[in-house]
Amino acid sequence: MQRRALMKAAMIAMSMTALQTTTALAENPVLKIGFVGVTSGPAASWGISNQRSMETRAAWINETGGYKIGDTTYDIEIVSFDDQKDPKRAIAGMEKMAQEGIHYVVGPNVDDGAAAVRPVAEANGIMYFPYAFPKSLYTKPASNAILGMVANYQSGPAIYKYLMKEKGVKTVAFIAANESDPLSQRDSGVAAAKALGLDVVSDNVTYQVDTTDFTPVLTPIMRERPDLLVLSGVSPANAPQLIRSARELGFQGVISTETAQDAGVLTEGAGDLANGFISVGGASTPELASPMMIEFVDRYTKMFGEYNDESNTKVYALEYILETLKADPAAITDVTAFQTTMDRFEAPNPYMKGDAKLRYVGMSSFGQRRQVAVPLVVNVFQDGAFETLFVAEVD
Amino acid sequence: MENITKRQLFNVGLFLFSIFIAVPLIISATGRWDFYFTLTSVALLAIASAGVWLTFYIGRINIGQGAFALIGAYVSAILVVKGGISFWISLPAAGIFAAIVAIFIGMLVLRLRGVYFAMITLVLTQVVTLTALALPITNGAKGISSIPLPSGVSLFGIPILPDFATMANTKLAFYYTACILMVLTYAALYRLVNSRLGHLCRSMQQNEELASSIGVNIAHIRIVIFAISSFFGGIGGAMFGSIAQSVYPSSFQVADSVNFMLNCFLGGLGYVFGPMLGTLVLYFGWDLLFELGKYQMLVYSIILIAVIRFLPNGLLSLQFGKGARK
Amino acid sequence: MEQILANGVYLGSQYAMIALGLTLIFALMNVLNFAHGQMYVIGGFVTYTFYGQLGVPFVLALLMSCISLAILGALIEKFLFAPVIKGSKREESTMLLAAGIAFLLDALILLIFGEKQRGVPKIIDGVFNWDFRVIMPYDRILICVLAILSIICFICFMQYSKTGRALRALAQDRTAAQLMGVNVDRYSMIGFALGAMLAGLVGGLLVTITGINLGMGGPTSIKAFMMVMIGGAGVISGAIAGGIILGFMEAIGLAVLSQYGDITYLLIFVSLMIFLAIRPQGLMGKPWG
Amino acid sequence: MSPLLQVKNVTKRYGGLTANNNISFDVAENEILSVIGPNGAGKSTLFKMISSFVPTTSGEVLYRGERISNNKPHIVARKGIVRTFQETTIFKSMTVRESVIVAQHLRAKASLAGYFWGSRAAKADVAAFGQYADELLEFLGMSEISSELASNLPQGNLRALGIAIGLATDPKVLLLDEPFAGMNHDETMRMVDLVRSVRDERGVTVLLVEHDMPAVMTISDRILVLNFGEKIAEGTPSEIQNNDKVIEAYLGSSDDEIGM
Repeated sequence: MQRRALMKAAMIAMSMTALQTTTALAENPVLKIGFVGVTSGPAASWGISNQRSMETRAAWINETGGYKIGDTTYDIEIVSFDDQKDPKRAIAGMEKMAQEGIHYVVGPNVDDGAAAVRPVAEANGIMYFPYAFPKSLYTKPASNAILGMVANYQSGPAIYKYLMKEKGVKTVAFIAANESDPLSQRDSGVAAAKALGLDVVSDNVTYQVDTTDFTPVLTPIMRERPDLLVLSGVSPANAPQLIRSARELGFQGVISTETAQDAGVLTEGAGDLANGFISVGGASTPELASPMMIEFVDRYTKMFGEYNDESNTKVYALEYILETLKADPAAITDVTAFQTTMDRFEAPNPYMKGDAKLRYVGMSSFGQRRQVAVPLVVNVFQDGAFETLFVAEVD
Repeated sequence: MENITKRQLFNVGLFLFSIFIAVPLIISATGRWDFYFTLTSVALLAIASAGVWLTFYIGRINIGQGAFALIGAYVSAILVVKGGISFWISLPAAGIFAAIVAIFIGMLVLRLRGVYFAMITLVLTQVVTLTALALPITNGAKGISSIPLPSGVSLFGIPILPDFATMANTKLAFYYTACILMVLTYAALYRLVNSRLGHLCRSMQQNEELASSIGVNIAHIRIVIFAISSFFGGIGGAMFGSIAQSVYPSSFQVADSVNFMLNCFLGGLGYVFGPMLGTLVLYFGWDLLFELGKYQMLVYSIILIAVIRFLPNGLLSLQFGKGARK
Repeated sequence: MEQILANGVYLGSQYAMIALGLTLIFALMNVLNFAHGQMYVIGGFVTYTFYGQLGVPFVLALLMSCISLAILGALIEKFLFAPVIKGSKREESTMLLAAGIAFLLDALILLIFGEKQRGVPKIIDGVFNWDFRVIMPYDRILICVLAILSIICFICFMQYSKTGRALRALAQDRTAAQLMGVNVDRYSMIGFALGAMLAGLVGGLLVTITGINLGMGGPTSIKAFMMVMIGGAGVISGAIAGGIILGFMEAIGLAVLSQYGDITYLLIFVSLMIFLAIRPQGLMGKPWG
Repeated sequence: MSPLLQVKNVTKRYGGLTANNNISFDVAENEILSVIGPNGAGKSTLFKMISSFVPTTSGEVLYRGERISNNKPHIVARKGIVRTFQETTIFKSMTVRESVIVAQHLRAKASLAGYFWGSRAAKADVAAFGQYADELLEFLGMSEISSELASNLPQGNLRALGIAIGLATDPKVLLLDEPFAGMNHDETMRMVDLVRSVRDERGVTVLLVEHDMPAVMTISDRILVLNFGEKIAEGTPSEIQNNDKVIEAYLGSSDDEIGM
């Protein structure tokens, strides 16, 4: 009887698998774009916002008749793999993408995953767009990774410079989670701040990712009374709590981070205390958002019930892939064609008002064009929403 | 215990045939090349899980194998990248280093039992991760990346092992390497369990007091077993580092330690080959459920719960029936 | 110094509550409940949904957390743990089940409550500031007091109620309790439900301060294990002591060791390991085979 | 001739509690010596100190003039002093024969590595172990149950298994912890014969802790009586039976039959 029950469970699982694979039949040929990232567990929100923006965009394209590359109109299918933030799984995910014949993958979301998939991606001719900052991923001899956002060592200096000029910030303190990504970001942030002549009063306070109370963590920093507190690589879950604790401890200065945040999360977690919090965002603030961006947010909200502001920075990777393919249809199966196209590619940025361009940058940081040019939009949180503080360009 | 029956011999032959010949054939026939990596992972994780199983065999719940896998991965990476040593030398070195660390830690913690031991090994995983983050030699948070592929080995001018970097298909090479290591590990494990050391382990697992009353130096055997267990962990970790060509403090973490333990439970603590099957089902199962998208985790966990609910003594208890075998 | 003390009391009280539920379940059934942290998270989300989203009064929302977790715990015990414990040759096998349940709850949390960090409006505004020597927001003080009250209630319940006494008898010696006429199956279920309820209660309380997200489950479990180990597994006083000690260790450790920067936590963990190696059964526990 | 085992001024305290106070006695080779006493007299603790399962607070135990107390149990076992257990301390999921084979650990000639590689010495050992196990089980009259799982054995057989495990180590001195507890008269008499034959045919010196007075009187060459951690008498069974102190001690606590 037990065996039968087990069999039954297995059967159900298998039939569910079968059901899932019968995706919508479309007349257009399908172009598959991959996503390898974390969509379960503690860091799920990073990957999920990523995956959902891709799915939203794909559904939108398919609904409006597909995407024309060369002479063919394609339906876009997003193939997602949950790597559970484990580099070993990320490799498996990249292998799976190769298996599916996919050449363009968004992700992984973290440093170790991005480094681990490199051999697979390069061996199988896959261009991938990690949200990880180590320069070794993008500088030669690495060839297939394209940084999908603005790195903190690019946005950090811009923010510090602005704050030095506008707010007279002179001293700065850094705090980071005791994990690879935030620590690396802190180190490069510290270097940038020092280069700008800021006085770094504290740079070695760290917290465990599972911290629930940040008061003891922040207390030693507060004694230094810095003008600026930088939350290096802070996860959206921790940011409101850090802000709240710092403010409750009587911190008066500016708090900033170089990662993307969600306004809703900040409102719920810190409320008014988060006013004045500076973070890097995409182009969804009313001052910048194009009609297309607004529609994107709309569709996303309809599809998943709630928008996530982290997606503002994550809307771009898929657009870049498609636009570049459009510019050179041969690149659909040939990544070397893609790589050569990257050097001269340019298209209008549909998500932003004005004449911003989509193009590949990174010459000054990586010595080759291995970064998407997204506008460096620095936002400030005010009463439940983000306002644009300033916009800068990355080269 | 000395006489291997014909049936066993046949089973072993069948097993070797399937992993070395049938699997590659099936993969090339179906074109599912991505399974190579998954199966390679299974083989390597099964090696580490074998170590955990061995500590279970002396009655200790070990949630610290991730620590030793990470140590192994770092030792190998550091030797290869900073020392310029061949990977094939760094591999056993990684295992031995992990074993030495295990001896020191074991002397301190092995008298703990039950959940206390489980807990302290869990903390150990965190300690090693944090140490890797803090030490300069491990490159801290930045990890070690761009590790070269295993180089060729030749003895007296005769090539024994090919240079992986020049290979067109490293997947297959890694698959074979991992499988060979796994077969060696389990052969050793089987021998060990069925030799006197294994019998002594069993006696300790069942009653440490009685074991010491018949003259078994339990403290000594515990350390030996823990060292062997960690050796396996180190080997598995080092090999993984070489495939990923990078090692980060997060390459093996608490979740991995827990998974190693779960592999053993799932396969069945009473069976030498339990951890291998457990690893295959747990790791491969996740991959197979990939199509389910956001329900992947849900279905995966439900199946896991169903298995343990109906087969509480592990998957292999199905084959042997209740109470059969040791 | 006063600040460290205050932080320690606050952290210790909430930790102790988390550890209590875990240790109760452990004492009763020798199950190391890996899913404890997930239960805590569910408790937080339930309170969030009722208080934060639907506008139900906080106390009622808290009650909903308790009830839903108690029911969940009872079901899990009855249909999963009890049969597995009966059928399994080695009682550690329940660890696999517990881990499976942790995965399942994680998946359910993600599907039902989403991936985002959630928080609720502050229940009381304002910060208590004693001349910058002790700074403590009022809501924290309230939660701390509530946590301490709950712990006292729980202890009284275990000491004086009939159920509590039966549970303690069960924890001490299963067979003896059975001989004394305690309905072992029933009380195991009640005990598990109670343990889960405690997790839900803390989740509900803390959502007002730290918010909640699905990632908090696993780490919370691990932290709870540590507290239980420090105090001694399966002993209620031990769990409370362990919680308070870990709370103070973090508060003091972070203050004293902050100059060592990145290795603060390394030092905390290493000292924990050394402590356990020297005192294997924790502060108050009995060695467990 | 010096005695085989000498217990010299041994004291054990647990916190403020004195379990054994300044106890001394000798055991001669090939003797059966019983330690008796009412519940809580400290008999078990004495046994644990002799077998080094617990350290002494003061005093020492000598074996052939060599100190064996405050040592590791396995080292004491190696010297030939082996204890059995009061409770049902057995290898639950091994068969009787397997248990006896494992217990021959000390007789092994090959190294552990030798067993792993299957060296000649190891193979010889394995054969010898099996042979000796069969022999021993035959001797103990346990041949029919040799392939039973230990956890399935009835209580009487469990004690015999305990003795078999102890004997398998080739001991010089066997410490039996309440070998007759919970047995009926017939079983007890069979066990008495068995213990005797162990001494007579295998030259093993036997030290036992027991409650069962008639059995002790039949089996022992000499008896040692403890009360409240103190030695109150020592002598032949007939001497003990007529000792006033002993009678008083037992009358004072006549109601307890089972216990430490």
